[in-house]
Amino acid sequence: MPFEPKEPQKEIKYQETRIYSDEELMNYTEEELKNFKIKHDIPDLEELEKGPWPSFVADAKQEALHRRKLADDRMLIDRDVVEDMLGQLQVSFDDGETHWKHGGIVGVFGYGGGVIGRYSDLPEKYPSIAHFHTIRVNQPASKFYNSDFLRTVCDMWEYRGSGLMNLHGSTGDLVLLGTTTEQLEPIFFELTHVLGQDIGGSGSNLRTPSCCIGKARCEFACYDTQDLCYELTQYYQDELHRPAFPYKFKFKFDGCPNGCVASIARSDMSFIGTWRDDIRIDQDAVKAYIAGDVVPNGGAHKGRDWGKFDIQKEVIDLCPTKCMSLVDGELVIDNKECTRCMHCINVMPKALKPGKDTGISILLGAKAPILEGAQMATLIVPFMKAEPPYDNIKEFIEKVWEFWMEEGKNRERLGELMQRFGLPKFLEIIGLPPAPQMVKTPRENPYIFWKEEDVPGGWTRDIKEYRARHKR
Amino acid sequence: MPFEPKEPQKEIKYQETRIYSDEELMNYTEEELKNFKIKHDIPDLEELEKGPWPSFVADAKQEALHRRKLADDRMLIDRDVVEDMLGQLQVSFDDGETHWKHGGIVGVFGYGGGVIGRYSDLPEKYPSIAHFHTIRVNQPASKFYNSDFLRTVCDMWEYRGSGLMNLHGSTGDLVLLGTTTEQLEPIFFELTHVLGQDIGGSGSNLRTPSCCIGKARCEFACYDTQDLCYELTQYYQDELHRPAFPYKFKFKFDGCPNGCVASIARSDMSFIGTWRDDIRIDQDAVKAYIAGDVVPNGGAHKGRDWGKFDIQKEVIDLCPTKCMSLVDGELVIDNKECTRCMHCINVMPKALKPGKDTGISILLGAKAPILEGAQMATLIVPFMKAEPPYDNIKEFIEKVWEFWMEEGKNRERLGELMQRFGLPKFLEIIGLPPAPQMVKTPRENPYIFWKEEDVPGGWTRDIKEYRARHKR
Amino acid sequence: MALSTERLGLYDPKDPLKDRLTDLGPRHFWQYFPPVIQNNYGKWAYHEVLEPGILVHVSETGDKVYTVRCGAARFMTVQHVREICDIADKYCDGYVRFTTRNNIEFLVDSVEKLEALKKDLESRKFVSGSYKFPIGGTGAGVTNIVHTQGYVHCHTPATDASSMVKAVADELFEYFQGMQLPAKVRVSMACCLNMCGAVHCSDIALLGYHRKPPIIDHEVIDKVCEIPLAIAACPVGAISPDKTPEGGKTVKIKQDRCMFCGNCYTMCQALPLSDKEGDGVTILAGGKISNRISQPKFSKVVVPWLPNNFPRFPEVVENVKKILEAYAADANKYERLGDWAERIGWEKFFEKTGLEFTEHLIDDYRLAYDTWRTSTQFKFTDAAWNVSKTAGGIE
Amino acid sequence: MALSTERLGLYDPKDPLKDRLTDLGPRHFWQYFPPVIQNNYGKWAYHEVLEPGILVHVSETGDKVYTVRCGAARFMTVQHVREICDIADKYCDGYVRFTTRNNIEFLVDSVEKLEALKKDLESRKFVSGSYKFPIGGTGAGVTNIVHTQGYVHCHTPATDASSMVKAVADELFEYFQGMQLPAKVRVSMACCLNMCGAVHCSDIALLGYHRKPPIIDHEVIDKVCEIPLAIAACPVGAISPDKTPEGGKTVKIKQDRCMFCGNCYTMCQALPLSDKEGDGVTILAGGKISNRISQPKFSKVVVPWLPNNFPRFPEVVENVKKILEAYAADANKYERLGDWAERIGWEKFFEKTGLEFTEHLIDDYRLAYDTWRTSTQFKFTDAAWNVSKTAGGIE
Repeated sequence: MPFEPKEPQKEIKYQETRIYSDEELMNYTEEELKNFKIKHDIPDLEELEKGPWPSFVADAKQEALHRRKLADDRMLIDRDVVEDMLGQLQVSFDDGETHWKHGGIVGVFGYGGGVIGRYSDLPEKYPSIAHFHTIRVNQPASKFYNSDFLRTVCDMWEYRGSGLMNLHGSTGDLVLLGTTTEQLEPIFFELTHVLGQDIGGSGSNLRTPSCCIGKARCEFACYDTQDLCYELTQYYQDELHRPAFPYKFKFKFDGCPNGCVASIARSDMSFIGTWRDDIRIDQDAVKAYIAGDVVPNGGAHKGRDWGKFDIQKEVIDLCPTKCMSLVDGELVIDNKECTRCMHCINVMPKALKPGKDTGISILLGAKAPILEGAQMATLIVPFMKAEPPYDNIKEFIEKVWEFWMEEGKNRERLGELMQRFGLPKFLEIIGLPPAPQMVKTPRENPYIFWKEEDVPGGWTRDIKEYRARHKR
Repeated sequence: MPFEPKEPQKEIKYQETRIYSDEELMNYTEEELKNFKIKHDIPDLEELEKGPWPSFVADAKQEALHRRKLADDRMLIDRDVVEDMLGQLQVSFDDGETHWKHGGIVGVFGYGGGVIGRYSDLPEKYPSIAHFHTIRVNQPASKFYNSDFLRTVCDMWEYRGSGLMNLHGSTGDLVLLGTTTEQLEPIFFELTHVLGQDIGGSGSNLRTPSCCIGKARCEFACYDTQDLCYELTQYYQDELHRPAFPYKFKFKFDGCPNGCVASIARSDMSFIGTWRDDIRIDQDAVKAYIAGDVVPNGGAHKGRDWGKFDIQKEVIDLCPTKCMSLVDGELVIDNKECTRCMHCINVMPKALKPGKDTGISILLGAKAPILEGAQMATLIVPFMKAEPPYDNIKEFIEKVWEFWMEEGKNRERLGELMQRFGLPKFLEIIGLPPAPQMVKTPRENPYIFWKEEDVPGGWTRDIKEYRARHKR
Repeated sequence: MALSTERLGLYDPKDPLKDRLTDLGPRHFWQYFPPVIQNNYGKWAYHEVLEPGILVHVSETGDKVYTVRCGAARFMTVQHVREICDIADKYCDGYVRFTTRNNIEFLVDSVEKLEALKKDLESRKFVSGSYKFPIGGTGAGVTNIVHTQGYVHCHTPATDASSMVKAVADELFEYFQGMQLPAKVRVSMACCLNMCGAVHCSDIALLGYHRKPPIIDHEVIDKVCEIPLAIAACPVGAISPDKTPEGGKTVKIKQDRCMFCGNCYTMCQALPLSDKEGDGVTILAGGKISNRISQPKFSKVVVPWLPNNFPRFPEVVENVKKILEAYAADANKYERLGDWAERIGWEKFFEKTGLEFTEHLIDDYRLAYDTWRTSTQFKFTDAAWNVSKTAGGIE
Repeated sequence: MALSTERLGLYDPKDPLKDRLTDLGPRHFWQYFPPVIQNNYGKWAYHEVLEPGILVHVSETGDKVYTVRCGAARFMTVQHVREICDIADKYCDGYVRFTTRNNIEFLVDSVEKLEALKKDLESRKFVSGSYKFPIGGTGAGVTNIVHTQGYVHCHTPATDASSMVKAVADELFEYFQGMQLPAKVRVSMACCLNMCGAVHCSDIALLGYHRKPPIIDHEVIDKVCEIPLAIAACPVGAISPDKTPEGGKTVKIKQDRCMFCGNCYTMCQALPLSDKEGDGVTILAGGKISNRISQPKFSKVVVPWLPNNFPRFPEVVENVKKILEAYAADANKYERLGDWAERIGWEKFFEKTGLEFTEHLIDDYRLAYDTWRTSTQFKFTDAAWNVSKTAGGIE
């Protein structure tokens, strides 16, 4: 069922948008490239051109040569940016220290994020990268593109920037690496007007959400990860572009507990697909696996001979809750004991499917080590239906944000705030009852912080009354 | 092989030591006891005389009646102590609060522990228990007695105390509950002179060590728990009687990892028997278990029909490291993968025995919740031979004490000090190299506190040198 | 030499050091081992629990020793001990021993003596009808409930020990005299957080618990306590110096920081915190000391508070039975209570026992984060639907 | 509409708000789904990895989509992206996508196109000989190494990312193009503790690490930083206010409290801490994100520090291979690296990998106690004999 975009999507045809002619694009020969030496001495980097893995140095030298042979007026920032970047990288190896330094605040008008300032601390030696800022371009959900879009970005970025990119940044954005302060606004206008495309988040705001491939090409997905990701990214554009939070806040959308977009490890609010009815079983397909007609785990272990598929050893015995059994050739699952770990489904995708009555679990508080230590997201909402327009999800988000914005200290992530307040207090504030699903085990220490109103007679007591019963 | 006591043991014959005649001992009839009412109204306590479990109230009333019928000069403390104790207990139920209160410091000359002060906070209502102190009597290792010893203690304790005892106290002592300050020294002299017996520890000193039944009557014991317990109790009498520690320190001696004296949960230094060679297997006995000729686990599960013994399901599959297998009817154990958890040995005591090359593991730092939270002892010395005179063990003890006495704050247990310093620092100070056996997992956070001397170039650096490479 | 009967016995107050014997330590254990034990010390080959409370140990030499284990209240009068001695003299050449969990053990070296001893013990009852020496406490059952002093003899308890243990042991008596549980169930009881009975690693632990901050006895605090010691006693720094209206030294307490651990009262008698309405019983479960199959683990709080309903503690008994019966019905052979709860998942523990999971059970002390569930591995129970509905997840 | 070529394009600096379009958000995903995806959205039935890097997904409708996954350096120039577009146009109607771990995926809907696409991709190499689009990264192998900017574009790194990843990926290339491991091995790399690449839950994690406290640039600190912010930045309170000789505002640092996390430098550029000799690489292992079989878990530090030996990091490569090869030789099918280490015991992990267990690996940060081994369940290894001998346990 097709989904509708917020606004009609501007059609992009590279033939209409392009800057460079075909000749300009292919302005060097293989031979030239083979003998091409950049203006700086980069012995260590040249060592990295060898080896089977795609060499980022070899790739950079292509662009360096390409810029060398473009006419002056065919690039608005310094021709030598790539060569200077490589030169500075070599010096970094020699010094064993980076040569990028803090920058001032850069950005586009009306936005507090999306552009990261970068300045070289060797501007004299590498003038072209004295200013070498990063622009984060909010990627389409699950990073599907077409060549019209990408070729247009390339022409724009070679013309107005270094031609260097990251596909993709850690949080999911398409990253444009290195342009001058002057070109920030023009690039923003090209992105919004020509590409109908906005920039991502950075700083104390909602960062660019990202999702797994979901129902686009995965049989395990329990909800429309792309649609929820797109909807929340659009609905919270203000929170994304205008930092008003104590610190960064990340959404990530995993279609199932396999967690291919790592939401449980990398997002303050982690959405993970789940189901509340029974795993669907195709008994014939199960028999096919047992008989060896279908390769287990989609052939992911083909590289080694593990012997004949053994459903007992490989599936039933590995089930963490031992809720599966073979009863005269039929696979039986005691679903109320199943914790939806995905193993059996992963091993026999042709035979087993998640249930139909699906939704999401919401976990809170993941973050990397800085500052108090790494955290993984904690299970808070066991099950929530996930259907457009997702009002129940938005309501929950806003309740959590309200608390975090109220109580969060400067640069205090949600997970750290939850630790500072304690899980019981946090639940009370966002109005949720406690459930054993939220903990691995109940507390092991007996230090319970009772509230005065919960203790009959309260805490105001008179010593005389006590002494009447107990002599000193 | 018989062990030798420190000094020759004074022979105790009740016929020589006794105070009370047979008539005095049996000075009431069942009938009298049945109709006996103590002088206080104790309805709740009388409710506790019913029910199958031995009623401490019924027992107390026996002693109360016995004291009622003893002549005045046949008890040096108040006749009514037991009745007053019961009366006060009833009032405690009514008030929902204890009626014992803090006491001043009590003890015997030259000792700083072994006697605990106890005072009633209703001295007018229950004068006999205004002073009702406790004396801890250091029990013989593994609590074997004979009637000569016990009858002598009873006569002494009924004559000079309340006649109420605990067999035994939480740390292991034989506890005498309730006597007056005046009788403390006389009792100490009776104990030492007549019974050749010392009192235990209390306060900031070495507390009374205790051990499991060991080789006296257990086929699993890996070392002489009684002998080590006795040796260290004697060797450290000064530390036991004269508090010089930051807080209490407890030894407990478990003969094997089953831990029947709970050393891993209740002692600052926990000694647990282990072995470093192979588990001894009697294959015929194994077959006997498989055939059902021998009841598994010594019949400990007889109360329920668990079906025929299944060595695969009950032993091999439950081995935590899966290092056991049945190879054409013979039980095979891959001992280098065995963690000596005792399960297989517990289930087939006739067939499996710990190795012969035995010793102890030493774990440090267990304690109850107060103050920082409960701790269990941490594995520090994987294997130590345990043979008289145990010099290697004493040396290790004194290294740990030296550190704890040096660095421990007031009332800071060893386990809390280990947490405050951190395990790496603690190991360094007591001169032990780290080993993975000491941790469940290596650290998950990357926050390593490097030492300056371990980092080439040290930590004194010049900003000018840095700025020479990196422009501001 | 006879016990003295003079008022001060052998002690001469005028010369306290005279004839003073010190540093004797305990009597040597070997002398109290019956011959069958001395002869087979270190030679025992295997054992068998013949029936609840009756063990036989067989030595490599072929010798056998039969042990009859009896329950005991731990609190004993000299009359009860004398009766034990009568039995020991009659059947065991005067020898008797006590176990770590305060059971009594009589050892005999023949089946004849064993039968006679058993018949004798079963006949002995207090006039009120309760057994004096109930035989049991072995194997996969509930043995003696280790406990502390309580109101009988302690100044800092939040409940009474002897009465609670009597009440619970009466109700679990069938489990003391049976071996029908999946594995042994260690029940322990401590009357406050000092936990002299170290209940923090028991299958089922009963714990006295205060719920009100201390009352400050301003009038005498500076006389009976070292104020800095009282201040330093608080693990959460809730106590700080203060002045009385008359200018005397005292302390003030941030009540909402207090977690009622009672350490301040242990250090200073002018800070009493016991209270009829506030004090009560916390139940923990799932702890384990042995290294058998799984590593030792702490008990977990599963019932935050129950009233001190003296003398029979009906609510405590009811909840202990709920836990025990759910465990007995569902755990595998050899599976301890804590391992069972972890295998089925604590959400299922609360579902099967019918205990309510309240916010008090969620850790908010020092190492709290490690107890949070950072996984989607959970089983749906009513508790999960309840929180999902409140969050707007389902209708 | 064409991309503009004027210097400031459509932007009018004199009227910045004119024609400004904001809050557009990303382009809608649906338009970039190739037809075979649009037609089968939500209908996929199952998949199979035909060979390393080649997937087929089969829909309920019977449609099939073949996916060719190629490794990528994440760092790409417009030339490389244009070449990707050429391939996409030639075989995939212009469609292409990227995975979460920065692999490139070309989707075709027929076996013919698949074969042609494969042959084409295999032929494309940089002039230096390295593959442009190596096919692989699926199933039980090592897929693309997620990594961060490093010296290429970051101001707080303790190492370089692109070079380390190139070096390690070259050495592990057989595992990228093979599926012979017991389970997938996620390798990730981050150039400092900020861990933009979230390596804290990877099978093998490579982490840039400082080992020297910051140098204080007294001269400018008060001009370029908010001193209170710098002070508050330190998680262990090692930074406190100070005065310069001239009376200016600055800070002082308790060096032995510092754990080199670099957060102060992130907040204040006058506190640089990078250093040629001090900085290096920490290796962690055993982390996991998925909930499959076991719950997600953090990576554990297994090698405290290795030198920044640019550009090929031989020591890092050597240690990564030790871990990977020990795992490959010993783990069960489906068993992730962390589960394998837990099953055999971390003492056996260090024995089998030959890595040295140093004191740095023992946690001494906030939740340290929970990592201590409170059990006698351990396996004897040389490390155990070493500490036993030192303690006087054995000769």
